[in-house]
Amino acid sequence: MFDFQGYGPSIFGGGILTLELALLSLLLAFTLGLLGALGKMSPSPVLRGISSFYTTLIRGVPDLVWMMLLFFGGQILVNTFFDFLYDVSDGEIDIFVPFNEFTAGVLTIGFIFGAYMAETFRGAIMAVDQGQIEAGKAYGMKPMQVFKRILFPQMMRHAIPGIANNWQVLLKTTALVSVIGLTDMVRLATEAAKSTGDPFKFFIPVAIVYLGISAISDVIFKRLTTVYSVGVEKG
Amino acid sequence: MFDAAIKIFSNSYTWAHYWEGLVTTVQLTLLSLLVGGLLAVPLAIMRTSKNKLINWPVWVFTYVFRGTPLLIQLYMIYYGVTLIEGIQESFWWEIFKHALYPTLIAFSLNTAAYTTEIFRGAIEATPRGEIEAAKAYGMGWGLRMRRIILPSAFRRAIPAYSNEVIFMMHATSIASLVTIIDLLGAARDIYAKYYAPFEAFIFVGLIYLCLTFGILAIFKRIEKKMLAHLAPR
Amino acid sequence: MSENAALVVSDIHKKFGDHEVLKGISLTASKGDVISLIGSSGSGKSTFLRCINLLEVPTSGEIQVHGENIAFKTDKRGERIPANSRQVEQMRSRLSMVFQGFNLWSHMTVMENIIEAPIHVLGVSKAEAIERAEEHLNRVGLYERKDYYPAHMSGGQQQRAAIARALAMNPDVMLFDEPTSALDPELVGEVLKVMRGLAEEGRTMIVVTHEMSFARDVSNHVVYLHQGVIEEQGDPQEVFTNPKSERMKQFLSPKY
Amino acid sequence: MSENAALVVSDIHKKFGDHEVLKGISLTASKGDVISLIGSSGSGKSTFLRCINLLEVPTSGEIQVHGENIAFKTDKRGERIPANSRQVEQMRSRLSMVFQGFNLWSHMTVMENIIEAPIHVLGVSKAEAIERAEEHLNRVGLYERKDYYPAHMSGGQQQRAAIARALAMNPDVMLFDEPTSALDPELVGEVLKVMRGLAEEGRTMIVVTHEMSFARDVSNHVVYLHQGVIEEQGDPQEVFTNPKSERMKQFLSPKY
Amino acid sequence: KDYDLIRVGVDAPYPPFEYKAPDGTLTGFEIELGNEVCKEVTGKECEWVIQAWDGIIPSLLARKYDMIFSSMSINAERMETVLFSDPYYTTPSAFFSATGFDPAMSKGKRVGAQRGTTQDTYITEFLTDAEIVRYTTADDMVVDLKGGRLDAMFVDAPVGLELLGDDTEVKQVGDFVKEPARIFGEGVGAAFRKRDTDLEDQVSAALKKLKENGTYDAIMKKYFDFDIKI
Ligand SMILES: Nc1ncnc2c1ncn2[C@@H]1O[C@H](COP(=O)(O)OP(=O)(O)OP(=O)(O)O)[C@@H](O)[C@H]1O
Ligand SMILES: Nc1ncnc2c1ncn2[C@@H]1O[C@H](COP(=O)(O)OP(=O)(O)OP(=O)(O)O)[C@@H](O)[C@H]1O
Ligand SMILES: NC(=[NH2+])NCCC[C@H](N)C(=O)O
Ligand SMILES: [Mg+2]
Ligand SMILES: [Mg+2]
Repeated sequence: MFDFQGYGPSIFGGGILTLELALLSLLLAFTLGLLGALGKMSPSPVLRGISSFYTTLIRGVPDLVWMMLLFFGGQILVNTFFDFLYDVSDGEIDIFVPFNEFTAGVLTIGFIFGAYMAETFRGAIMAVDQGQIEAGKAYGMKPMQVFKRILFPQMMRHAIPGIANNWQVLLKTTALVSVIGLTDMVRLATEAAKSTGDPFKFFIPVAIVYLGISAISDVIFKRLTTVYSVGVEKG
Repeated sequence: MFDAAIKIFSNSYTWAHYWEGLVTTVQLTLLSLLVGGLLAVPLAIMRTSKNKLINWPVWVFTYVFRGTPLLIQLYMIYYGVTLIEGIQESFWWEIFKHALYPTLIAFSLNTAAYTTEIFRGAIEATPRGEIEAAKAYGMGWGLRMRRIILPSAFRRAIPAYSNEVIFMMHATSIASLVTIIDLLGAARDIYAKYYAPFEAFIFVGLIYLCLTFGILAIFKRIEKKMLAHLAPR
Repeated sequence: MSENAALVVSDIHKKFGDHEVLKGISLTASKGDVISLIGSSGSGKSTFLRCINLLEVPTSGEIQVHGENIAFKTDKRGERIPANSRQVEQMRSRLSMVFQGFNLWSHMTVMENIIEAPIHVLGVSKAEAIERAEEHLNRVGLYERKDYYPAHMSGGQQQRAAIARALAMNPDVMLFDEPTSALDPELVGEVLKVMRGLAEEGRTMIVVTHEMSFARDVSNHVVYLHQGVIEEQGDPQEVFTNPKSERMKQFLSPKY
Repeated sequence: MSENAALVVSDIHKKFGDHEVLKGISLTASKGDVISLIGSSGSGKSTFLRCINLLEVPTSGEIQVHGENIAFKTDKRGERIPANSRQVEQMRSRLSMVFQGFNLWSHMTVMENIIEAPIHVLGVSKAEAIERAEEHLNRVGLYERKDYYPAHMSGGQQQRAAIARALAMNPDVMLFDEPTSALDPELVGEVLKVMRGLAEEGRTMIVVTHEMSFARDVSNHVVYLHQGVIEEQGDPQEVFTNPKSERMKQFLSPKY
Repeated sequence: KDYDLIRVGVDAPYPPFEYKAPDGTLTGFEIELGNEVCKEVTGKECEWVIQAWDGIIPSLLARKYDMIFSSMSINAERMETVLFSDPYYTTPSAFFSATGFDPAMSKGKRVGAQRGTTQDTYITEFLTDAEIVRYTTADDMVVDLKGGRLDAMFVDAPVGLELLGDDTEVKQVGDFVKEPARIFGEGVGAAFRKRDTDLEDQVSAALKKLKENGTYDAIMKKYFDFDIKI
């Protein structure tokens, strides 16, 4: 069971990469989700339009298609942008920004789950009592302060179940980056499985790692729920 | 950029290939949903059982299949079946030889796990009073399940299930990783042939988008019909 | 206990854990009886009614429907359960319950609700079930609503539909658990009117109710439950005008 | 309009869509004034109060706080909005509102609620904010509850905490929107007592209330609103004992 | 022009030309040779970028790397898009099968090739009635061939031999395939973006030098017991 024919350490490294990728994507998704939710609820029709476009478009197309599009096309886009800079600056600005698999992975996963997070956050924001926000305004807080000090902490309580859910799905989605060439643990396990001809020896441990991460996340989210439920549960 | 697009889309091979991919995607989606759905019904009923021996194995099944990436499940089944002792000599091999069947198995089991949990939630949400009324009118367990609990649970499950359908349709795109030419597989072929990522993937993305909207539209109609009893008047 | 008694319940006890809710209750309903069960909240009225058709299994005591005794046994965990679930189902099909919360099946129209049990429990043909259902719907004044879903009707209409559903079983005894207490005051009347009609037709009914006027004017027997025992019972005129027990007096006083 | 008026509101109109809720209301509050706004439900009292601190933007009319006029402009969609959000925020920090539903921030303890705005809006140091908060808590008799969350306190306690929160801004004018109407009758007294204390200290207050005794005994000016206009106003003793308008008479009659 | 680092695209595993050791490091004939080439040009080893074959040219064009060193056959079609160095080795292609497959009677047989390779082009054109299964990587194809899902695969001969290893059931069937040259070209070369002629010159020069000074032969001996030099 614990004989990985020499592949052990590199698969472990792949596990770390999986986690890094998942956490960075979560961060991006969180940010985009908040922006998306605020956009969807904004009084400006333009912002509303942009955010609805973003959420429907993302959710209508499979993750893997986005990943391939971004991975295969992303570099070209980045180049086009810097070529443009090169042209307008008469060659003054000559930069090449490599668009690697990791970036592509974080960007796609972040963008995709940002769209799902936006829905979660929108629901959570709507669940916050309007009076809480009015009280903030009535005491002279600036919109940003109202958001940071009142809306956000209260919204999080309603958002956590949704975030937890999205995180669990996101975590599993990271497996897809193996397809665009990122050496995460799935990629490494696949390579090992193919060259040794023993799929179960490598896939089962990897599956267990996923289950483990998700079990640990459950515990963490439970803790977070208590943190953000402060003042709500009966005491 | 436009020249490339014209070159790609004026070739009938492109269209034939995408069409073939579309058919495969639709086939994969429908078949796995069908099998998965059929499996999910008894599993969901077992999952709501108070008897631990019935409930627990189903819980393990759903936990494992929902807790690990579908990609790994697919690889395990796809590569794993060839290792089964003697399978290549048995008649099953004619079936498993083709990538389609292990893929279908993986997809069906996966959607069965998710659907089981959706149905379980819906079953548990059946108003207690309605079940009591059924008992009070002399309905036994089987009749109650068949006539009262399941019909009302299935309706309640429709909104959540529509998400699962879209999710599954999207998930079939990983079939392209085990040689199946579904929509994404077709896009990869076109991409490799013409070195044109944007044209190949954006086009296929649009097809997926249309499929998604199609599913949403169908479910909207289904909901209108099946959930009429919940709609406000 | 007369031979033509529709329902005989003897010495029912019911415990929830350590808490004994029913402490030996007996009751006989002959054909045509309308029995009102009254008592303050928590006295065990609902529990008693639910014991009658075995939605709760009594801890001890016997239940006899049309001369047939329900058989009990003890399961592995030492709990008393009915010995024969077929017998229970059959018995239940002869005792129709009308619930406080109506409990109409929400995914079926009124018509579907009414024909459901006759077809699938009694084995009546669909055509016949529909024909009879229409009668009952007319009876409760809901004919035009037959294709509505419960959620699209008022509480009073829902409760009348529930009564029609109960009638459709052509039951020997109808059990009502506070059929009007979930209704807005304006809607109570329409349901009570239907129930009074049933009583006049000679239906056997056991009614848990807080409507004292109904208990007094419509029923031929009133049972006052207090903390799980029958504190007083008898002819409504007598019991109401001349309650013997102190508790019953107290129970009646604030409302008059 | 006197120079030392804390608040001058002139000719406020407010429309929601086509529905004109306020039809030209003017009011001046000098330092130390306690003004009661009374009127039947829907007459526009809350709307008026919310217009004062711009939680609603009046369709027309001016608002002057300590001699400074709030500037308005018209946005792209033709709606009137404040020209300068800094000015609005500053003005709001000088008018403290106490809400009907308290609106204490539920994720903060009482203490945190009170020091929140002083620290983050007025820029007071945390130590100082806490020191002052303790004073105010003593003032409203809630010192021992300072580390409780709002959800763990009674309505009366919550409202007193809300008053302490308002006091902590050291406001020029305090606005109260039916501060007691969400409270159980037993709890109303403790809040009114605190408010009476504030009035006696010379706080400038504008109070929307249904408590006629408060309006009569505590305030020095009463304004009766009816369908968006000031139907009658003046000295409370006079207005209550000798209402001139028919409507006001009617409004007062059922309660006395 | 001076290059201080060359980023090189490669599709692995493609043993013995390029593959990963269990600890994750890249090795193989082309990796070693490529590193020597890079050292000649820049004084440093190459920076290897792994890229599946079907995206190997697009990624070169997108500047993810500046050179492909991955057994790419030099043929006319590719020359329209990329610039090739002088060829540095040549080997034929071959069919491999466990069931005695005959390319002349391929009707209904499942034949695998790596997507976008010359082998893919060949069977698409000549085995029209076979069921063609395209793979993203070569090792996937071998798994399916060994697993019995393919009746045959068509790859560069040394790769086929190497991938099958000591498997005794699967054997090469038929002769080596080198024709038509229109498809298979004349040997394998490094590929560049068309405008990078300078880099191409330097790499071709380096290859020439390595072939002459014995480095090439030393590396070749480690991996082959036959001559692939061109
Ligand atoms: N399933 C149960 N588990 C535990 N205790 C129960 C259960 N059902 C009822 N009880 C308890 O039994 C007692 C009697 O309840 P029951 O519902 O029969 O009263 P009731 O007379 O119908 O009152 P009401 O007029 O409020 O409906 C109550 O104290 C109740 O808490
Ligand atoms: N945001 C709004 N949009 C539309 N109409 C509104 C809005 N807020 C208030 N109104 C309407 O304005 C009118 C006055 O409301 P307001 O809340 O000011 O009355 P009030 O005098 O405070 O009554 P109450 O004593 O019930 O609190 C009502 O008819 C109400 O329906
Ligand atoms: N590293 C690889 N996978 N190389 C595949 C090369 C196959 C073949 N020689 C060609 O040029 O098409
Ligand atoms: Mg009851
Ligand atoms: Mg109001």
